[in-house]
Amino acid sequence: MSLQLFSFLVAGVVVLTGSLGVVMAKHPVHAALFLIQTLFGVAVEFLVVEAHFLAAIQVIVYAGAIVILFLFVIMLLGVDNAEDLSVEPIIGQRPLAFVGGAAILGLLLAIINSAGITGVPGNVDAPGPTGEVLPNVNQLAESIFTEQVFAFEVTGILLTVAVVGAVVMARRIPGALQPLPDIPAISGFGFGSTGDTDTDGDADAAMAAGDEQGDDS
Amino acid sequence: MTNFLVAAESSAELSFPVLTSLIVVPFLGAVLVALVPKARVEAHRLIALMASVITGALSVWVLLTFDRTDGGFQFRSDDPNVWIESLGIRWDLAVDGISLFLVVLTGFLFPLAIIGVKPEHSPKSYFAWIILLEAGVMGVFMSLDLFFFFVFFEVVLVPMYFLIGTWGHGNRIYAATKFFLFTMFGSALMMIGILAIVFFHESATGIVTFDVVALAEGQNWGVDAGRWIFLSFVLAFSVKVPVFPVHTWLPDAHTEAPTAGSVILAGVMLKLGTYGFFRFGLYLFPEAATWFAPVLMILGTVGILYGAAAATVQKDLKRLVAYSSVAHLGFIVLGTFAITTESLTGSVVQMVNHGLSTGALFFLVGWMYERRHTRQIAELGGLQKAAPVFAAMFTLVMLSSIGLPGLNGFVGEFLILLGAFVANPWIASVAATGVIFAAVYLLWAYQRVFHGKAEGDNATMEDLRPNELLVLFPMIVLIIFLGVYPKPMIERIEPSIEVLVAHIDANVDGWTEPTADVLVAEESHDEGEEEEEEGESE
Amino acid sequence: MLTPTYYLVLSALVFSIGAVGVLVRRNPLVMFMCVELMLNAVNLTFIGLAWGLNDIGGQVSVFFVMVVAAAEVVVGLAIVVAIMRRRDGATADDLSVLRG
Amino acid sequence: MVDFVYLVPLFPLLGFISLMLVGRRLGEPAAGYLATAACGGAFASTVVTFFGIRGLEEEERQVTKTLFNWVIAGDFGVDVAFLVDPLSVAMMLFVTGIGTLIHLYSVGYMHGDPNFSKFFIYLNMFVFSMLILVLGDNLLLTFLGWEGVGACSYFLVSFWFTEEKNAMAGKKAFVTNRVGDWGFMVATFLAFATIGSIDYLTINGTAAQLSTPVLAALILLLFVGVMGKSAQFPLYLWLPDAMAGPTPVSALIHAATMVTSGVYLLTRVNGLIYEALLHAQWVTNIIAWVGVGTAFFAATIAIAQTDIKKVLAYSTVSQLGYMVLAVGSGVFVAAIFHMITHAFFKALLFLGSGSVIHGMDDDQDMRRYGGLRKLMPITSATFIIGWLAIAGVPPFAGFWSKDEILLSAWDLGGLNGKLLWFFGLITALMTAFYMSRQVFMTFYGDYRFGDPDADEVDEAWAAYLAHAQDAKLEAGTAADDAIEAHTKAVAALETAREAYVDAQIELSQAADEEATVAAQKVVDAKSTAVDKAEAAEEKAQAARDEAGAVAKAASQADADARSEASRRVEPAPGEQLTAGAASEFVPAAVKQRAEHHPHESNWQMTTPLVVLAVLSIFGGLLNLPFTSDLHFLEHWLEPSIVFEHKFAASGLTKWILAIVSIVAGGIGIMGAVMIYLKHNADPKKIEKPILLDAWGYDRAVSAFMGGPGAKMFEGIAWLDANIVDGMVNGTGSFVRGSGSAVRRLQSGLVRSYALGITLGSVALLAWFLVRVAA
Repeated sequence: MSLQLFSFLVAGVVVLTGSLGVVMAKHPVHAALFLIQTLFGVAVEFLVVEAHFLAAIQVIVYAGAIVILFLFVIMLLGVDNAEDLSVEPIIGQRPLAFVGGAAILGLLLAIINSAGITGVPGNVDAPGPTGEVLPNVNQLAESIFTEQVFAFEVTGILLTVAVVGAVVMARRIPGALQPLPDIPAISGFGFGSTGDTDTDGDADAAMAAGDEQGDDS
Repeated sequence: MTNFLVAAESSAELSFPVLTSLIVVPFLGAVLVALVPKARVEAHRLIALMASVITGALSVWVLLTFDRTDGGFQFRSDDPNVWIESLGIRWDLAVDGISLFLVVLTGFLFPLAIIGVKPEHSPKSYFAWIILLEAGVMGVFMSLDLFFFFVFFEVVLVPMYFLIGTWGHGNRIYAATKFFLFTMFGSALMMIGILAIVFFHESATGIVTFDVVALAEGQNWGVDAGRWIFLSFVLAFSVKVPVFPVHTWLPDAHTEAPTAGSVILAGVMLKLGTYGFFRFGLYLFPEAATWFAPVLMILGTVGILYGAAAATVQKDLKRLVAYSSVAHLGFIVLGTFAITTESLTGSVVQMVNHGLSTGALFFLVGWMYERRHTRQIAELGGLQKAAPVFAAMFTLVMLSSIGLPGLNGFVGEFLILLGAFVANPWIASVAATGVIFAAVYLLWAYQRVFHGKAEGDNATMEDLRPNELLVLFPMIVLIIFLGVYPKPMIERIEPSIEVLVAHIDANVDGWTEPTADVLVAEESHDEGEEEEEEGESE
Repeated sequence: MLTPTYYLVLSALVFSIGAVGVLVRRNPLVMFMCVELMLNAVNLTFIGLAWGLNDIGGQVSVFFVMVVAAAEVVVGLAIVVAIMRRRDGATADDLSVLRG
Repeated sequence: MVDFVYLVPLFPLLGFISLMLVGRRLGEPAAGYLATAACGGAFASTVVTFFGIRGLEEEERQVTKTLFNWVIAGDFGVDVAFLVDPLSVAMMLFVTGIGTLIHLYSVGYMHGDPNFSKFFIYLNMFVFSMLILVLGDNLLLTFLGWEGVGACSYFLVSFWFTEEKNAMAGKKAFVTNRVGDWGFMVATFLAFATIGSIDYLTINGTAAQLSTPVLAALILLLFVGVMGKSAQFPLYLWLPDAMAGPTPVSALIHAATMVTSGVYLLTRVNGLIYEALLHAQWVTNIIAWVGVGTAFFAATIAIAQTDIKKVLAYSTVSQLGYMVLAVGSGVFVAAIFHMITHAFFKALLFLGSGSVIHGMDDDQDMRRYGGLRKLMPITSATFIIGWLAIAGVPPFAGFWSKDEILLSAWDLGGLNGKLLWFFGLITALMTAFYMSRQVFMTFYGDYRFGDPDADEVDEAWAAYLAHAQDAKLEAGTAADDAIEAHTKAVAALETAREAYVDAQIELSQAADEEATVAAQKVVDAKSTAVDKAEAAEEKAQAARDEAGAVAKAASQADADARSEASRRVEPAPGEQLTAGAASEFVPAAVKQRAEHHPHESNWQMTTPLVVLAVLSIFGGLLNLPFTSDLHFLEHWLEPSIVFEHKFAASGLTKWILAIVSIVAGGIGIMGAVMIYLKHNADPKKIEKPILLDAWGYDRAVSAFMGGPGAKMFEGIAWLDANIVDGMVNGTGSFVRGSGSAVRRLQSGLVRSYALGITLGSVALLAWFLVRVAA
């Protein structure tokens, strides 16, 4: 067992336990912490195949920025109350979710099995145009700023737009806040419903309420 | 005697793209109307009128320079502008005897529709839509490229949808939606048909083209495939015509449409379907057309009788005229699929004539509605006393619609029935009873509306105004002229019909045009002569 | 010997766990986290194959995925904030205004 | 000179156009004279053309004059071309000639009409169309004229359109004719399909080459057209109703010219009919029997009509039946001969009736006429000439032509021919009868316009009885009141007497003087009261007796009136019908009529009457049967008619038949004399209500069209709105319905959607896998 494989397996266990933790943690804060674990694990996996730059980005952007953002939101809104995972309001959702997840897993594995990756694993630090072997970061940079430069520019725009959008969305609207319309009933994906059955009347009322709200804002 | 209409110059020498202008001028007019600020009310109408009059003048110029001895496509650019090279889509316009008069009719009716009726509100968008519609209609009649044909065929829906939906009466939204959905439904299948024949052609010749002429000459599809694709085209056109039983959008659309909308709908837009039967039915699918001809002849005949019967009991005058359109268009369908030179010529003649007479009828009914604010026959009566000129005009147009010899309506109807009789005497004999019903429903309506004693508002109805007379006058002149002397029209149509029939003859095995027996008179009659038995001719 | 297949299997596992998480959890924030899990799973695939096929393109893709993920989180969280401000403690199931 | 034929239709056309442009400004009577001049010009041109044709060799007397190509498409080609031959010239002569006379007449007749000029627009247009019909060298051009005259007939019948009845009649005429036009059109198609041409010369020339079914179909389809235009059973319905139009119209269009165009058409295609006579006689038999049947049928109806124009209308139908019979017998000359003489005398009769109607304040009911001979001398004299002509009295025009038709029917031979002849003869008898009836009712007898007719007398009696009954009831009530009043008075007297007796008893028991005096006063007072009451009672009794007497008298008067009414007998024939005791109660209209003074018409109206009367007398000279040299018309028409008819019947038979028909006419006239002049029998025995109702046929057809026919149309409209459109709307609601069913899936739950996505991707992945594995 090479060091490479060993590192992969260790990090893999970290990733898997972390992701299971995200899914199973009742408390969102815990879930966020598990997410950090996972992301670190993934960063390690990146390192294993010598994607140094991406590993760094992974830690900085994901663990450093995104998860912190999650935690900020949790704190800011005080939505840190635990979720009761033993209850499932939508009938049939959970079993079907497991079936679907398992099916996806099985099918992906089957595809992986049948696909047969034929490339030569190795160092992506391939020789550059001048024949010298360039570091990973240089290669990445060259690709991004030459072939993919248009996409890169677009991502820049995307981020700007996203920031503006986020500001607009999260901006506090003057005046009293209107509560969201109360939706009394929840019905599943055609598998029956909980609570009282939804009727058109309710839906219309809800729509009407939504309209009013829109007018006010 | 007809030399004054002889082409002044050969179409090949044309340097000015006149056909393109026929589409571009109204289109630019529409854009211009849209750009002029809303406040300048009179400008919209003026611009629309100018654009349509220029278009009309250009179409008349096309008519005058048209070479009446040539049955092929004229004014066609030798090197059509390629639009999308890889798909073989080209801006390829031309007219022949079949489309010529429809183009002229379009150019003729639109200015009248713009002069004749003012919209009740929002004139700006109204005029913009109307002349945009003209551009679309012109495009349909002149495109030889299936792609552009289809685009124009769909484009015309939008202005008409808004004209009915915005400026219509009563139940206008329902009518507009019905109109739109019906026609969309039909043309959706046609699009598949178009793609199918293009692919068939491509797999046989390796050339991707939407050129109708190339496709029609190639006939690169099997018999069965051709029949199925023909059906998809026929469905699209049948809805547009409309052929029984997909006609029900028509009474609603006609009734609820504003007057100009009804005039254009009846005068021009219904012809998109019948024109389609010619160009994209008979010409493109000769085999399938001859194979389905009996069914379509029967449907046409059913349309004639059914439309007449339904018209008889209508209580709404405009709806009655709308149903009469169903009957008249039934004649055209019958003539188209009888596939004899006479009936095909008659069908084209009838297209033009129906546009004139029913267009005029819709004008009159519309003006009546403007004055009396009702179309209910029961609420009208005795109008002849108050409005004698109105009544006289109505009478003349009505008689043309009934098919009185000497007026234009008769010529087409007669040729259609004559040709159809040669092809199938029984169907033609049944269809000919339509002339009885036409008299029944129109005269009865006339009696209830114009005869009798006038009461209330009917007694004081205003007679025709000068501008209305101005609109009617050219129509009336044509109604009489084309009835008395239809030769200038027929002699331009016929060469193209002969080309079409020859095309069908060449492409369908075992089909020849049904023709009449010709007996020659003997010099003198001899009483004792043996009777010469002529074979059973029917 | 480490092969790209290992990466693919790990990716498949994480992806499935994330998918189940999205389906099962009701807290919108946690759902978001599960979506992040799935994205990371995809990133693992990219990285593994970039290595396996010796092509830098896979890494470039990961880079873009991260950018998009960041943008998505920013906007998504803004939406969650906007919703939560109007209704405290709402779960994903409470938000069914778009019901037909 | 033949080229003058172009002028013939041109004159009325110019008249039509100029009247249309300036007619209203010309006004009355200039517009009328302009129209008359236009028609007269056409007549003059026709005369010139006539001499032109006469100047040609007999073989060359069929000239085709082409104006321009009309409709040409494919193998079909037809010109606007005139066929000038003896037949068309003969027809044109009387169309324009009689037309001119009737134009002149109309100037007088339409005097004062607000639409005076419009009338002449239509009239000129009619003449133009009629000439096109006559001159057309092919079926289609004839059809143009055919429809043109139909349209003019429509305009003119509904000329006074404010009356619902007139409008209805105009429409009926047009629509019924359209049924016939269907036959005409299909015949044209058939001619083209089997002959390749629709001009008459070709059709007649190739008739021998046609197969029998085609020949039969061609003739019978044309005959359907003829049934419409020439008002043959079963399409004759429109003609009697068409009398709603102004009378000159009835004379010109519905008697002399337009209605004969069917017969003209059949004569035009005589080559076909001749062929049918030779090889398919059943076809001509159908024509002959329809003709004679119509003649007979219409004559029975004419017997009972009370409207002066209706009699003439049914008479026209009947006479047209004769002409059709002649055609069906193959004797075209007789048909044309009768057409011409009929045009003379029927136009005369119609114009005469118009003159009468004009003089009688637009009243058309013959029962109110009588004794007009002295009041309208010219009208009655000319009318009587017309009557003698139509009744078949020699030597008037009608006798010769009718006799020839009867002879031709007889000449067909066999039982068939004899039966045709017999029915024709009976019809002749009836014709003589009903025409005599009309003449006697109108011009003979007493002047009774101011007298009430039977209905009005009934009305008067009803009013009289009602009045008597009212009087009786009133008197009865008054008597009852008087009795009651008397009873009350008696009661009051009783009370007063009792009070007096009481007062006397009081007096007798009075204790002291003072009381006695007081009681005495009371007694006195009571005594006065009794006296008063007695007086009142007496008065009341007198009143009661009087009221009783009045009531009795009123009751008696009522009873008298009733018995009078019950004893009211129909006046003996010829005796003046009077209201008798009820004469005070006749309707006001009668009085109005009584104040009206019938007058002879103006010169514009009487001149045509005189001219036509002369023609009716001498019209027979056209074709006298005595020697071949006198067959002017026959010789004239020879070039137009395919073969020469030689009567098989011997000279003796001819004479016998002629005498028989004279006798039949005489019987008819004598019958009418007995009934309507001498009043030897009750006319009611002959004028059956069912005859007045035209055997109920018209009503049955109307009922059918208004009932099941309308129902069928309604049904189709219902079908359209509900089934056909219903399917369309059904498709719409199906889409909407399924949409709202599917809508439930759209729960709005993010996680449900996510599950959907998951399951979808599972399916996709599975599909990939299968594809890869396969």
